[in-house]
Amino acid sequence: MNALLVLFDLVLLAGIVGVAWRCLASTDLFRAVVLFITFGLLLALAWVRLEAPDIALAEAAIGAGITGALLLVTLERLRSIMAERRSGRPHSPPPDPTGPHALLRALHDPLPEHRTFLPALSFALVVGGLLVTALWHQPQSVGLEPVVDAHMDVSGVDHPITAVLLNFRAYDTFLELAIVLIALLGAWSLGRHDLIPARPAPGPILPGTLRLLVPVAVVTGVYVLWAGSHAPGGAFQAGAILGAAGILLVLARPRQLPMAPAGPLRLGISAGVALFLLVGLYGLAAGHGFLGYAEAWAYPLIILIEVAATLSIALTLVALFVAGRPAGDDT
Amino acid sequence: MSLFYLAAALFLLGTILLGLVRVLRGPGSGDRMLAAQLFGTTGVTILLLLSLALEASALVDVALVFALLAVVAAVAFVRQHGLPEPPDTPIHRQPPDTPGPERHHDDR
Amino acid sequence: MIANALTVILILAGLVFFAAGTAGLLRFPDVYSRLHALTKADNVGLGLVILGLMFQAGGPADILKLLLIWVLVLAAGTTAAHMVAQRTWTHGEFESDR
Amino acid sequence: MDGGWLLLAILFSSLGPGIAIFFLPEHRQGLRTALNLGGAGTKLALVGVLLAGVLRGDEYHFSLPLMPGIDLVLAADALSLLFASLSAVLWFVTTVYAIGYLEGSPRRSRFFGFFSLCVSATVGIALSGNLITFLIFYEILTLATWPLVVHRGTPAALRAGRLYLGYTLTSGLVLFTAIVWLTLLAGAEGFTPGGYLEGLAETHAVTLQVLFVLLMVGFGVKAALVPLHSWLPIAMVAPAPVSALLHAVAVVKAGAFGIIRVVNDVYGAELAIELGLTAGLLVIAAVTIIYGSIQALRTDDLKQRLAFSTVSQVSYIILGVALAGPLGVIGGLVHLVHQGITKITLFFCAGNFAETLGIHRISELDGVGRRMPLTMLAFTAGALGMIGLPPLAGFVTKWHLGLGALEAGMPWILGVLVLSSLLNAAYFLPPVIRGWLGERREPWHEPLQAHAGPTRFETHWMLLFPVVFTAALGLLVGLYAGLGLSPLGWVSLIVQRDYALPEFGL
Repeated sequence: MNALLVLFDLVLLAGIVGVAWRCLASTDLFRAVVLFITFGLLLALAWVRLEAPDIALAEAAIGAGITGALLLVTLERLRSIMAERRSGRPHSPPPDPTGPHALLRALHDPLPEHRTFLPALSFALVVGGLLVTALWHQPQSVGLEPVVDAHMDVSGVDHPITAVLLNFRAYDTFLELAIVLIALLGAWSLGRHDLIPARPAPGPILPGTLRLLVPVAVVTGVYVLWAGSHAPGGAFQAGAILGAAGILLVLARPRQLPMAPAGPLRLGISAGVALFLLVGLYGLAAGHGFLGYAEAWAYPLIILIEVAATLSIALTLVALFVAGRPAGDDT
Repeated sequence: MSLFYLAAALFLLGTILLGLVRVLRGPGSGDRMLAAQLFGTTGVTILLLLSLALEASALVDVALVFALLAVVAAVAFVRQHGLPEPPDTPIHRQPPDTPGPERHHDDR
Repeated sequence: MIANALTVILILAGLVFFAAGTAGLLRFPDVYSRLHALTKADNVGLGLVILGLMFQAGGPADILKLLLIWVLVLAAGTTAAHMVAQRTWTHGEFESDR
Repeated sequence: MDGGWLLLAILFSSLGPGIAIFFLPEHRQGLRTALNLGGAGTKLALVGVLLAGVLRGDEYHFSLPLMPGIDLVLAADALSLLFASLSAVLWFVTTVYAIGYLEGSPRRSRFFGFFSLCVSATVGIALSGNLITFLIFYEILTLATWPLVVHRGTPAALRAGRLYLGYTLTSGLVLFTAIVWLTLLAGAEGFTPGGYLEGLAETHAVTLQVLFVLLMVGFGVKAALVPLHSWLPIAMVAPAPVSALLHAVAVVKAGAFGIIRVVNDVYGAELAIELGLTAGLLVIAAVTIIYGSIQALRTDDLKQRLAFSTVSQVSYIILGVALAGPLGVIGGLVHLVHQGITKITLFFCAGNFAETLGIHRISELDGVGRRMPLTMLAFTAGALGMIGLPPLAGFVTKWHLGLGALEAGMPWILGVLVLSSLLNAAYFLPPVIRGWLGERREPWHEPLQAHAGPTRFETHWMLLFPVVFTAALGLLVGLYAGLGLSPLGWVSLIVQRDYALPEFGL
């Protein structure tokens, strides 16, 4: 049995390394994106083999689904910029070197191949060496499993992953949510977008499928969110699924995309982080320490935070896809 | 029994790696996207087989999410291809030849 | 015992279709024919595998969930195939993007 | 918990209005001014109450469990009162000045929101009871001042902001590592006069030295010690009230205050001398004093000159603390207040000149005395105070620093003080001389009157009143230094309680 498992792992490993190598080495950007989507799939399988269904779920939702769509959209924009540069008509003023697009320009004209090869290789070797030595001297510790299990009763949920994510190490999840928010603020700082014109899809197939898929996606999202307390699932995965449903709607766009009201949109996007902070400060004031929950209140608070986090992650992913801050007040 | 499921999963993994050839060689981007679509489906099947081989029922949820999201990339590819972006997003300038948003000749 | 046997047979049949799908993807000359190979693999191949797995499923909930997965994959497959085909038909082959 | 609520009230007296102002629409000018001045007034009153309490010797303590074993502690001792009262008084004055200065400019709700956040962080720093709380408020200060530096949004402002963040965030990281390391070693102790690290001296001498260096780098950026100071002159791009607040009250003083806390209340003077830490600090402070003055000589831009002067003046405080003797520490601490008051006067004058007559360079200062006599008078008082003419504030500081140097047996410090006073004179007197004796033939260019109409006084009253008030305060602080409640009196109280020496002659 485990001989076959080892074979399966080896093939999977070969696939991952092969796809990654081809993805990086391919000059054609589109092929790289497709390879990246496949890489996300294989990585999800790898997580499954590592007995981490939660991360496999997240990888499936974000890695294979949404990132593929985001990359494809970015590719489109990149292609039109390249086209405009090739057409050689600089109808925009010479960019301010420290302006927001400097990074984009730098991306377009990477250092010539031979000059970056040696530093990159040496850097990889050094980091690789450090990792190996670190792992080599790793004391044979039994890991945190027993510690977590010992405190499961206090955590308010009975799925160890969620207990760690939202109770014992709530601080990390809080920072992750903040990072997602900052990523969106970064995208918004690059520019504004006006009304996106309606583009009804020809033929009944796409609207019909969406009528089936979107409700199922919403129900699955809520299910994954609810299952998070006793089975693999949780806020991030649920947020990603709801975000995917949103992105599908943005893509199909039967009617003109309504201009999101700036106020409520910003509130929704920062809901996750804000609520987490409020619960944290309440814990601080109530004497349990920052982000500490009273034992009786642990479960309801965790559910509350998860719902808010799902809402903000879904909104953030759709906003990232639409890219460009709402045209509201521009202070 | 789980031996058999594992063998089937391995076989499907082999088909994915084979399919990569189409991704690498495929002349048009459409072909590549199709291959990605096939990999999505095969991925779902592998997950289902593994859920039985490793007795982890959670994997069915993962497969469900996979099935849901497989379509996002494909739709994004077809709908986004050559779509002019909203006019004033600074990263993208309106291609000079298209007069502007009222250009509705694309019926994709 | 029969359930196991049935599962094995159905899964094997499913695998055959997957193999056919991949072979078609590699061998067929143009997009449309590859589309046919691809969609066969997911709706019939996956269908048979899921049918096989239903025999092993615990309760009705699992069976329904498997069915749901199959329906979703069907929807995804048909939509993708249809749109790619329609776009190729109206706009000609996707230019190989440099 | 006794009296803790007063500390919280002080903190929230600027935090509350600040957050409220964020949500105020731009046109609600009246409400915004009311909130601003209300907040500043209540803070001033509460700090007065606290001042009376601490004078009577009451205990003020407030703590919340941040993490198991580490508490968020607010405590008020004599030293924290010094910094808190300085920032309360100067915040009130700077608010009035900022309201006048930003008349009619866009995005004032955002400005005043961050302005109040910045001051509550400063007061938080003043009142913090242990290093962890200090660090939290220290980092909040960094993030709250960045939007003020880049308020105008011009490319130059953005570049200055980037440089400012670069310096302060890296120093924050260094500080964070040092404090965590120290907490692991010695536990999250509160600030205790005389320090709480004696027990570790024998076993961890080298570690403590490394930690001290890290802490000095962490605080040195904000205290503008030489190799880490270059963000300060470039941050002069900010509007005048921000430069005034940044350099006289908030950022620079926070760094200096941090160093004072570390040397006196974490390591303790004896341990610092024993480990040879004060010697290094002395050298850096001396180098900064001379370097700052020389750089100030070389720039013609008025605000740049004031910025470099701040770089050198703050090092007086660090020089005093590094002398580690009672007299030296008195000189350093008292300069914290004197430099604050004098430097804010000079920045307000610079702001008035820029706002009313569009003057930015010293060469354009000819004959300003006739056009704006009160502002020029204030500038002269501030300049002479900085140089250290006997009756004024600067002299009190330098006199005590000199005594401290002799007491610590380092006569070369006297040389540094004399040289820097000469350099101060060299870069402060030319603007004064130009102002009063220079000839101005062509008529003045009047940007303020262009958009605000003629003003009864020489400039908008909200710009003039703060200048006159702080100049007068600078004079009083110097003349009446002997009083019990003057900064000098209060600092002697601090040192007496810390060093527990018998009453020595003033």
